[in-house]
Amino acid sequence: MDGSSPDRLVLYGETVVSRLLLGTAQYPSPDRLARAVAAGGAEIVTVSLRREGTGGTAFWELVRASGARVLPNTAGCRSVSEAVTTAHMARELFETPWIKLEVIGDDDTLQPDVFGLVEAARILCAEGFEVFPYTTDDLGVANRLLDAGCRVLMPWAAPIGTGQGVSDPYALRSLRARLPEVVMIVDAGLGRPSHAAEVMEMGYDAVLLNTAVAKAGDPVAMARAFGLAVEAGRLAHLARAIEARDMAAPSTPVAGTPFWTDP
Amino acid sequence: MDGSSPDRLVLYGETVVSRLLLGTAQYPSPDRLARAVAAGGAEIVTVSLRREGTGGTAFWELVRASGARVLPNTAGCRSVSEAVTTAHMARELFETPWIKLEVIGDDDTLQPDVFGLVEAARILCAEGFEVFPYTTDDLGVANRLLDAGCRVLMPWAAPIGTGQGVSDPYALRSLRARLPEVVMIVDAGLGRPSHAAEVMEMGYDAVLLNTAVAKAGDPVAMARAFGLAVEAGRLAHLARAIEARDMAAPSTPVAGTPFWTDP
Amino acid sequence: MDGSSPDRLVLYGETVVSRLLLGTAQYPSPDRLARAVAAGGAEIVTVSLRREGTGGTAFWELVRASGARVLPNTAGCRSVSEAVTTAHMARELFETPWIKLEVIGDDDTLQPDVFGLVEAARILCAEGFEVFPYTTDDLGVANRLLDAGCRVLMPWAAPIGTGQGVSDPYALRSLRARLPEVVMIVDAGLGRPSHAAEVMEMGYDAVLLNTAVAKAGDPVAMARAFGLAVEAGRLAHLARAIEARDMAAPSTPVAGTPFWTDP
Amino acid sequence: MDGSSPDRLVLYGETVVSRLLLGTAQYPSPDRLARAVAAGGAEIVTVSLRREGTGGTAFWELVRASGARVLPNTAGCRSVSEAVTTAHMARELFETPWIKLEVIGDDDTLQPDVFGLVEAARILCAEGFEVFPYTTDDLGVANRLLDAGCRVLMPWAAPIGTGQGVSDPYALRSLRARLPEVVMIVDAGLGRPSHAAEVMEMGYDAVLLNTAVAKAGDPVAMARAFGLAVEAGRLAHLARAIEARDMAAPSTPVAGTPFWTDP
Amino acid sequence: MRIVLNGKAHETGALTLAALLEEMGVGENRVATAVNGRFAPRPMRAATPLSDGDAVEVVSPMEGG
Amino acid sequence: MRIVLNGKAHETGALTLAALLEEMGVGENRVATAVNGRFAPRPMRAATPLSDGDAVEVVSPMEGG
Amino acid sequence: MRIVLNGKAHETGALTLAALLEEMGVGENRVATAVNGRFAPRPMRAATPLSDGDAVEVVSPMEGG
Amino acid sequence: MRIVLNGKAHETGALTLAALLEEMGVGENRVATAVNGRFAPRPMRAATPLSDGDAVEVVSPMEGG
Repeated sequence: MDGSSPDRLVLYGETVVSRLLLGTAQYPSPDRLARAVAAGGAEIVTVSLRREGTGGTAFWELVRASGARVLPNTAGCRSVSEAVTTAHMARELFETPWIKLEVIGDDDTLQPDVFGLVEAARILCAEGFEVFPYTTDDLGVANRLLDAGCRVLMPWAAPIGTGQGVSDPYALRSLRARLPEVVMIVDAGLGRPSHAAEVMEMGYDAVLLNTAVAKAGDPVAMARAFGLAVEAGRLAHLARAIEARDMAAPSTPVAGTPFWTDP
Repeated sequence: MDGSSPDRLVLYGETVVSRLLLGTAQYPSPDRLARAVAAGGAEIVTVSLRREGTGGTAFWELVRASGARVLPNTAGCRSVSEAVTTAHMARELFETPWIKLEVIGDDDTLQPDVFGLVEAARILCAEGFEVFPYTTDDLGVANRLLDAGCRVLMPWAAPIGTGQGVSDPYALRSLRARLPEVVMIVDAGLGRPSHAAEVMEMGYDAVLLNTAVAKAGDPVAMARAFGLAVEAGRLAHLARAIEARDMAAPSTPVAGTPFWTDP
Repeated sequence: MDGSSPDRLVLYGETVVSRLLLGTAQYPSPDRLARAVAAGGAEIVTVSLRREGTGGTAFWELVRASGARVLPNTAGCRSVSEAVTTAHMARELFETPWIKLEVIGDDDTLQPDVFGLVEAARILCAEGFEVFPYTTDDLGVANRLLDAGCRVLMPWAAPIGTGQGVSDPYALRSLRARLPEVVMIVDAGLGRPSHAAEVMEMGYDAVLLNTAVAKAGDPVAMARAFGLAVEAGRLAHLARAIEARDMAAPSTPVAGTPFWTDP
Repeated sequence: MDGSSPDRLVLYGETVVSRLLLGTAQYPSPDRLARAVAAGGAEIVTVSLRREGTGGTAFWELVRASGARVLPNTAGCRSVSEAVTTAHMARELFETPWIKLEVIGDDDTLQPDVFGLVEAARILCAEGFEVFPYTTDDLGVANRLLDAGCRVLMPWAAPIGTGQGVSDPYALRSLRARLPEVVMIVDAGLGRPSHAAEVMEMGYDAVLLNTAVAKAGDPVAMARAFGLAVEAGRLAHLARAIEARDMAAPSTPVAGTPFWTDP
Repeated sequence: MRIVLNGKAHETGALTLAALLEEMGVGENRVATAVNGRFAPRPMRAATPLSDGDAVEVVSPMEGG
Repeated sequence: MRIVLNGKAHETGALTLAALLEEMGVGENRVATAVNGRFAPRPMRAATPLSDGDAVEVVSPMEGG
Repeated sequence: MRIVLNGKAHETGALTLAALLEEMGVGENRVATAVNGRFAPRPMRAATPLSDGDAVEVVSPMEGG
Repeated sequence: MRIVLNGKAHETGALTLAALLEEMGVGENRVATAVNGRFAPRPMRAATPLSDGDAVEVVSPMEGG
C-alpha cells in the first residue's frame, strides 16, 4: 500500500475510504452526533424507522446535511415478515437498496436468529436489496448467507451493547481465515478503540459502532479515537504484525554491548 | 481536551506531544528506521552503546539528523556496577542525563532484576541522572523506585520481544490506579497496535516499542499504525469509554419501532 | 446435597451417577480404553459405525463387557439424509434409541451445520429417537432443537480435537443461564481437567470427552483425572463458589494481629 | 505413577500425601472448619497469632484434634522486624520451625513487599526456621529467596481474596519452567476448583486456599471439591495432557465411516 | 371505522391509506407505510382500501444503530 | 451385476441384500445396512432386491467420539 | 506504671513480663510474648523487666489463611 | 603490555587510556571509556594509566531498544 494505490473499501459497488461506520442512536444531542460523525470520518451511518408521531425530524435533516451514506436497519424485528416489510419501507423512505438486516432471536441477548436471518436474506436478495446481515461468528450460517445472495457480512464481536470486545477471538479469526474474499464488517459488542483495532488487525474490513461512541463521556473525541484505531488496525493488518512468541528476545543486540560475556 | 489546551507529556521537565517512543534496533535498514521514526511521529528514540569497532556510524548520524531526543539504555547489563558504568558512558557520549535503566535478572526471560534495579536507580539518581527504570508491574518495586528518586517509570506489559500484549491486565490496571500521578510509560511485550491502544486506554502515559515495529513486514507503515493507535488510546482514556457490561442492550431504541409490542 | 439425596443425572429417563461420558476412539489399545473407562467411572460411552471389513471386533466385545451404556454417534455425516440413515443403522445395531447427532458443516473446523442439525433432529425425534445433538453455543439454535423434541443438548466448548478449553465463556454462561432447566452436556474442545471443572462450575450437567483422554500420555490416569475434575466442578456448582472480586481482601483477620495499628 | 510408588510431597523433610493446604479463617463456625479440613483431606493447615483476650480457644483445640500439621503465618506484618518477631512467637507457641512468611507491601492490594520478604527470609533461615515465603511470580525474587535458604516457595496466583484465578498464566508457567526442581505451592487468588486444577496441571506442587473454601455457600462440600480438583490436576500433570491446537481434528476416525467420500 | 394505527387503537373515516395520511396531516413523501404487516408502496396508497380492524404502520426516519 | 459396496466397486451375484450378506460371510445380526442412502432394516433384507449400480452400506460397530 | 499492652494503654504493677502474665491470669504456656517489638522467649520472661512506656505483645493462636 | 580491550586480549604499548585511543585511531569525542568496570571520563583519560591485565571498554553509539 503506497500513496499511489489508496486502500479503499467497496460495498455493493460503492467505494468508501473510511472503514468506520457509525450508528446514530443514543447521542446526548443531534449536534454531538453530527460532530461525532465528522470527527470519526464516517462515510456511512446507520438509521432506523420509527412510528410517525413519536419524535422530531431534526435528526434526519442533520444526517442528510452530513453527506454520509445511510444504511437503514431492521432493528427490533423479531420475525422474517417484520424484517422484510421493514426493509421495504426503509428502501422507499431512504431511497437506497442497502439494508442492515437484523432478525433478533432473543430479547435478552439480542442475538441474531440465524434461521430467520437466512430466510429473510434470501427473500430480500431476490427482491433486489443489497443486504448487510447482522450475524454471529458461525461459519455455516455465513455460507448460507452468501448462498442467499449477500455480498457483505456483519458478524458480531459480542452481544449488542455489552462493549466487552471480542468474545470468541478463535471463532472470529477462523471465520476470517475461511472466507478470505468476503467483505466482513464487525458489528456489535466493541467497547474501546483497542477492540476495533484488534478486529481490523485480524483482517476484518470495517467496523460498525454505536453505543461505544454515543455513550462515551465525550462522544466526539471517542469517535475520533475509534477512527484512528480503525485506521491503525487496518495499517497493521497490511503491514504484517510480528507473531506473538513464548520466549523473550532482546530488542537491543547483545553481542557488542559493553561488559558482555557469554552467559 | 480541545485545540486550546493541547495534551502534552512532560518527562523530567521536557515536553513532548507524541506518546510513542521508538527503539532503533533491528530495522531492515537505517533508511527504514529513519522513515519509521518519522511515520510514527516519535520525538524520543532509544539508543545503546556498543564496543568500538563492531559497526559503522551511519546509524548515529541518521538519528542526529532526525532531530529526535535520545534516551540511551543500559541494555545487556546484568549487574548494578555494569549498569552504573554504562549509564555514565552514555551520559558523556550522548550528552543527556536521561538513562533507560535496565538491569536484567534472567537471560531467558530478560526480566528486570528488581533488586539490582532499585539499587542502581538510587545510585544514578544521586549522581544527577534522570532515570527511566525498566521494571515489572510490581507496585512495591515501583514505590521503591520513586523513593530512589525516579520521576518516570517504565513497567513492562510482557517479557521483551514476546509481542504477546498485556500479560497481566489486572496488575497493570492496579498499578495505574495506585499511582495516578506518576508518569508511566509501558515498555516491552507489545506486539500490535491494539495492545498499545489498550494500555493507553488504561491511562498509561506513553508507550515504548521496538521489535513490534522493526520486525513487522513493513516497519514504516507499522510505525504509523502504532502512532495512530497510541493517539486513539489516549483520546479514549480522556473521553471516558463505556464500561463493559454483562447484559446486551439495544443500540436502536425499541420503543417506537414498527411492529413493536412488548415482549 | 448430602448422603441421603445423591446427585443423579437423568437422560431421557435413564439415571446415571457419573457425569463424565467418554468417547472410545484413538486409544493406544483396547485394553487401555477399557481401563480408562473404568478409571474415569464413565457409565456412558460413545460409539460409531464403520464399514464392515475395515477392522476387528475386539473393541465391541470389550465395550459390551464394560457394562457401560452406549451412545452411538453420526460422526462424519455431512448431510441430513446421511445422518438420518446412520441413526437408523445405529439404532438397529446397538439396540438403543439414543443417538448423538452430528451434522458437520465444515471439513476444517468440524463445526456443526446448525441448519442440517435442526432438520435432522426434527426427523429423528419424530421417529422415536432420543437425540443428543452436538451443537454450538447459539441460544436460538438451542431453542429450535428443543422445539424439535430434543430433551438433551450437547453444546461445544471449542472445535473438536482442539483441546483449547472454553472458547467463549460468555456465550456458554449465557446459554446456561437462559436454559436453566435443560440437561446440557458439554461436548468437544476440552483439553484438560481444569476445563472440565470450569464448565461443570458454570452449571453444565455433564461432560463428554475423547481426544483429551485417549491421546494423553497416560490415558488411564487422565481418565481418572477428568473423573475427579468433573466431580469437583459439580460439587463446586452446588456449593456456590465465591464471586471473583477486583479488590484484594485479607484471609487472616487483621484486627487483633500483633503489631497492628490502623494503616 | 502406579500403586507401588505413591505420589508424595516432601516439605522440609516432612512427607504428606495431600496437596491441598487449607487456611483456617473465616469459616461460619469451628465445626464447619473441622469438617472442611476433613472433607478436603488437608494434612496441613495455616494458623495465625492474635492478641490475647480478643477471642476464644475453641478454634485451637479443634485444630489440635484434627491431627493436621500447622503452618503458622505472619499475616498482617508490614515490616521485616514485625515479621521476624511474629515468626519467633509462632515457633514457640506452635512448636514448629515452619513459618509462612508474609510481608505485606500495600494495604490495598495486599501484595508481598518483595524486598522485605527476602530480608526477613534471610534472617529467619539463618535462625533455623523453615520458611514458606508468600511471594509473587517474579523469578528474580524467587532466586533470591532460594539463595536466602528457602526450600519451598509460595507464589501467588492473584491478589489475596480476589478469587479470580491465575492472573498471569504466562508468568506462572515461566516460573515453573525455570525452577523445575523447587517445591512451589500456589497461594492466594484462587476462587474455584478449576483454578486449582489449572495450576496443578502447570506442575505446581500444591495449593493453599482459604477464602474460596471458607466463604463458599457450603464450605465442607467446597473443600471436598478442591481436594478432588487438586488431585485431578496433579494426575493430569503426571499423565501429560494433550497440547491445545489451532486446528480441529475429528475424534472419530473418518476413514471407514458410512457414506464417506473424500471431501 | 376502527383501525390499529402504529400499535394503538384509532378511529378514522379514511377509506384508503392515502386518505388516512391526509387525515393525519403527514406529508406523503416523508413516511413509509404497511398494512396488516405487508408493505404498502407509495404509489399504491390511493388504491389501498382500509377496513375495520386493519393494522396500519406509518413510519419515518429515526436514529439507529 | 456391479454394485458399489461400502464405497468400492463390487461384483456380485446376489439378488437381494440378504444374499449379499451371506455371500460376504457376514453374520446378519452383527451389521446394519443401507441401500442407496436409505436404511434397510434387518427384517426387510430378504425382500430388498439389488440392482446394477446400487450403493450398499454394510456397517458394524466402531470406536467413536 | 503505664505500658502499652496489645496496642492499648494499660496500668500495671508488674515489674517483669512473667509478673504481667500472672496479673493477666494467662497460662504461661498458652501465649507467646514480645517487648518493644522483640521476641521475649518463654524462659526469659521472669528475667525480662518492664519499664514505663514499654510496648508488650501477648499473643495466642488464631485462625489464619 | 597485555590488556583486555572490549572483551578481547590486546597487545599495546600505550601507557595511558588517551594513548590507547590514539593508537586505535579513535576520535576521542566519538567514544566513551571505562577501565576495570569503572567509568573513565573524557577529561581523565590522559591521566588514566594502563597496567598489564587491565580491562578496557571503548564504546560508541549503537541502535538500541
